[in-house]
Amino acid sequence: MPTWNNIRADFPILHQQVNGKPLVYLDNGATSQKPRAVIDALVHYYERDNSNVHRGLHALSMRATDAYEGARTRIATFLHAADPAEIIFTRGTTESINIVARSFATRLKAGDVILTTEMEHHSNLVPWQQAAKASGATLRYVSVLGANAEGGLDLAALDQLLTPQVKVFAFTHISNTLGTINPVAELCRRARAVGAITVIDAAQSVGHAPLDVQAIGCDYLAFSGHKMCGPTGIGVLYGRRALLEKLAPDETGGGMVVNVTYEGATWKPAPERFEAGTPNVAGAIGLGVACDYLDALDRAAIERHDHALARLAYEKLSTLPGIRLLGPTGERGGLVSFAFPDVHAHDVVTFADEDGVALRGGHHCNQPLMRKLGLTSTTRASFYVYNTAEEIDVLVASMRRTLKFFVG
Amino acid sequence: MPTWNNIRADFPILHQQVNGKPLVYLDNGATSQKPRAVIDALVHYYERDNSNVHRGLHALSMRATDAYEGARTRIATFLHAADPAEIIFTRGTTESINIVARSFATRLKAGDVILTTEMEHHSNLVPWQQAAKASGATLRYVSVLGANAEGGLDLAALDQLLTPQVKVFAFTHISNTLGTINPVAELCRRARAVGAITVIDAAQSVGHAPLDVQAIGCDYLAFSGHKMCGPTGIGVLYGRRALLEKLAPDETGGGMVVNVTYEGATWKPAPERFEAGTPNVAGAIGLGVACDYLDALDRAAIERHDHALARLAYEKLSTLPGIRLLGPTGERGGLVSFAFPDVHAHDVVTFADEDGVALRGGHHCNQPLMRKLGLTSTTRASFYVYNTAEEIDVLVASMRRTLKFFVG
Amino acid sequence: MSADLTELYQQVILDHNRRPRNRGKLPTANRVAHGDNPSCGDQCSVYLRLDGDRIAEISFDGSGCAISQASASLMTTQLKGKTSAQAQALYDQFHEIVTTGKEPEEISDIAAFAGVHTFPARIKCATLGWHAALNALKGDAVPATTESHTD
Amino acid sequence: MSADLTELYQQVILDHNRRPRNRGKLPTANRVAHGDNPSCGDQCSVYLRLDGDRIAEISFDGSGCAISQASASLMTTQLKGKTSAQAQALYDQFHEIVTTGKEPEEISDIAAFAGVHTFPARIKCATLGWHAALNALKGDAVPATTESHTD
Ligand SMILES: Cc1ncc(COP(=O)(O)O)c(C=O)c1O
Ligand SMILES: Cc1ncc(COP(=O)(O)O)c(C=O)c1O
Repeated sequence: MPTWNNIRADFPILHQQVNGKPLVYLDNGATSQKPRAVIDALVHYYERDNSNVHRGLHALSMRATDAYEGARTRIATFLHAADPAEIIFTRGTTESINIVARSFATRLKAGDVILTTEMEHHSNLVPWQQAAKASGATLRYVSVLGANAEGGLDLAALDQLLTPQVKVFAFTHISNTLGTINPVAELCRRARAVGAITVIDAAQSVGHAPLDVQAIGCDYLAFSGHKMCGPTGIGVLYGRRALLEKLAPDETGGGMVVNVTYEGATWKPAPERFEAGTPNVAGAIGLGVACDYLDALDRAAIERHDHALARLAYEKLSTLPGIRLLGPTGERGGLVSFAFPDVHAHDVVTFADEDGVALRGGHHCNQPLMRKLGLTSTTRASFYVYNTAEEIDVLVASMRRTLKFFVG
Repeated sequence: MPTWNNIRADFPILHQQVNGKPLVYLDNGATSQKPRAVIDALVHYYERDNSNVHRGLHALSMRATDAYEGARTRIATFLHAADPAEIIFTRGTTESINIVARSFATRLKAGDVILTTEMEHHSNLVPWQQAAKASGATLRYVSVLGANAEGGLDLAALDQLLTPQVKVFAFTHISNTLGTINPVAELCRRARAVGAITVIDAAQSVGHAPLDVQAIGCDYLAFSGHKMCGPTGIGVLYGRRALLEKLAPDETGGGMVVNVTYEGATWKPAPERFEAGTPNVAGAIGLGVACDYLDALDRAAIERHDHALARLAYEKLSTLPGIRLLGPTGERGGLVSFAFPDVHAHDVVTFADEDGVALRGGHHCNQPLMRKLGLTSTTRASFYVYNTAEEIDVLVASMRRTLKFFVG
Repeated sequence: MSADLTELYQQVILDHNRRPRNRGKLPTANRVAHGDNPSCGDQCSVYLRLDGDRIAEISFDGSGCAISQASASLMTTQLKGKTSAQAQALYDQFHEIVTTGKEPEEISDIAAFAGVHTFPARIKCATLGWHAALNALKGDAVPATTESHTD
Repeated sequence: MSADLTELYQQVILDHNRRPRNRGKLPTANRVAHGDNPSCGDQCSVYLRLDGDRIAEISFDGSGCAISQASASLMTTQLKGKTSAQAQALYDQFHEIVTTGKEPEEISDIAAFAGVHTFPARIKCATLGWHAALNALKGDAVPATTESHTD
């Protein structure tokens, strides 16, 4: 397992006690913590350069614009995008997906098919249900295989589902509930063969492993800064330039127009066309610095680290009586999701909190999948760069104590 | 003019030189600077409490949720809203208005009228043009009177315009280009008389004067945090509860649903229904602290301060040869917008920047009004709590130098 | 185990959680209401046979944490035989207990829930079944939720 | 006044700004193109009478800062009589000057724009008229803008 010298020193929040115990933060799937460098970048921006972007000619405005556009370029490099203009700043994954889904809502018609999967987060599911409802298109799902969803997506059924009627195929890169890593490049290739546009929910993957949108071959990709060491309130919609050029704007207002009269308006090209109003300037700059931070750690090493912790946690947890572990039995993303027959996830999380361990319990914004698996909730431990093998021992001990209390 | 002891010490950014001169920041209409307390709140959040909100039971998550919801309550108090559930967090004014305009786009029909004014910022204009286009409704404008728009809105014509066909009346509280303060309570009263919903663009007023949404009697009110000492990427849509309860959600995804199946979803009540996905938690908390900061200064005193500076600037600038000053000749919001016949605003701004003075030059996202006034751009100086009478002297001296260079 | 946690998971609660009373559908029910806590996924249905204004029989069904399940179970034992007004009064008492931790003057099993008040995020778990029951009494078809913003 | 600002607002530029050459519509034009800088509001229309591949006459109209107006004015004096290929070559030279500040080997009035390179936000002002002219030469109906993201 790769480790980095003294990495925990980079994250001020980790050095605190919760309920008298050292904080063991294992809720990274919900949001990650922020390194000093990112916090400092925000402070520096507000203390030195803060100004509105794009429309200013004075010194601060030029500095702010350069920093904001620099962040865009940095993120394009981070994703191996062909062009910074393919990076649209949004509030996060959810908004990014809504922008794309809304654009399809006005373009699809009855007979068209939206394809997604049974393992999507509500944020990559409900917007498509709404687009289907608004347009009359049909929403179809790729099944998830196995009683514990250990089989992943039913790729064998994909050829049948991927008919020429499929106009858009939206799927997650890494499941936030199961840890499943989907073969995104293959899914894109097969979708492209029938002319379907691909939309990847990369909320759990960007920042956890190297990622190359051109190698993957996706059309759109959405993610959130807050899950990858960046600030809250900033995220990205990546879109292939050729598509963005044809796409109508979503929100309208200042900064995205060329010419406005009392009768109508014309639009700037991407990315400005999709960024109406004052953007989250500090957030974008912070996200750029988060990219620097993660690249300095080396994303391939982060991937090995997270996967190794997940494997270790999976092994150690599987020794607990009655535990039901979800998702792949082999290679998995940096999280483990599990349930006990006699103890509800919220009681587990409350007990863990007493031990300083931050876990998430619930449906993980994935209610239909839970229902399919015959569950109402699971407990999830999700890992990131600052987590250690010792913390997994604390987690497992806490689970034992909880089981002892409730089950005896 | 009210002043506060040592207020400039609260704003770290002010203590720098630009082009070898002390920074004179007069671009507050575009964005305000941030007091130490707001910056510290962000740092504190990321160093101690950062977590995802609403779905967590561990200590950090509870702290983050409490702080986030506490900010909502704080802002409700700041606006004198009846209920914290009337406060929806958005990215800013532009997004807030888009949410409302989009909801009308699906509800209006041919024959309905959207009323707005000739002095709106593109962000309160283009979304309504789009809503009109999508629904077949007609967009009408209340005229602005006077060759220099000194006459404000043509209130005499309002009775004729406010027919029962008017379903929504959207107007700005304070014009970002003219400094005009519109009689918002009166406009709301007259709109209500014909059953029209009112939408106030309060980007330039919240944070500059006391404001009471119940006394004003508006239905919706939109503003941005970054213009009132708050962080970037956070803003508010205030909506009357009775309206929000009937309003369909805008974006969909995690956090705003009650029950999701593979077939469809049901929604939470407001405000959650309108906050899909992880919100800008740190931003909201920072905005709450900005409210504290402004209330500690006393918003009535801020109003007096800003207005006094604007009056002073108006008087001193009016002595410059050939200057054309826009907007009211009497009481005005804290900004002055002007043009010279022979020097373009961008040249003015470039020269001012050399003197350390940050101004905005251009159409101020108000192209149609500029055109109506026979202008393509103006130079704008806009004031806030940390500006001083001495800075206005620096401004005027800089203008004199510029005129001398270009006009002789 | 900390005092707070011991207070939260009292013996009465653990007992009701392990061996819930009046669990399952009520075939003779003439009123039913459903409650949801969307964020946790807790669910609770309450079935009533109302005899005039009196709860002749009551049962619940659902899933959720120990607090929500035990609370629903205990509630059924408390509400059986009560009128709407008495049920509302009992709920008011229960709500007072879980939000303030103040135990009632008369000895009652519902006092076991006093420990909830130090865990504000769990109040909505404790009140879910009660909300559903009150809704059923009102004949309210809308699913109850203890997550409305102002709760 | 700082050296940078003196460099930016050279005498040639001030002169073209005050007394623009070839300003106004060209009645005999057979090509026209319009350029916009949406953020500043700068506008420039360029009118050409093309004679075969050669610019027989040229004029501009518009509004904007001293840099954009002077640049458009100077451009008209430079492009008159040139072929498309020569116009493109001149623009390439001009672009080099405003982005790098490197003055060309031959003496030319366009060297006056070298000072622009220290004011990157003004490069789009300096090139607006040129973009419109090249678009007019191409017969491109789409309004030119020097604000496309990658410019
Ligand atoms: C009057 C007015 N309305 C709307 C806006 C748009 O605000 P934002 O860019 O923060 O969305 C502004 C500021 O630019 C404004 O001054
Ligand atoms: C797989 C997945 N998709 C989408 C989201 C939504 O991201 P956000 O809430 O930042 O918009 C999340 C995180 O909650 C996620 O894990």
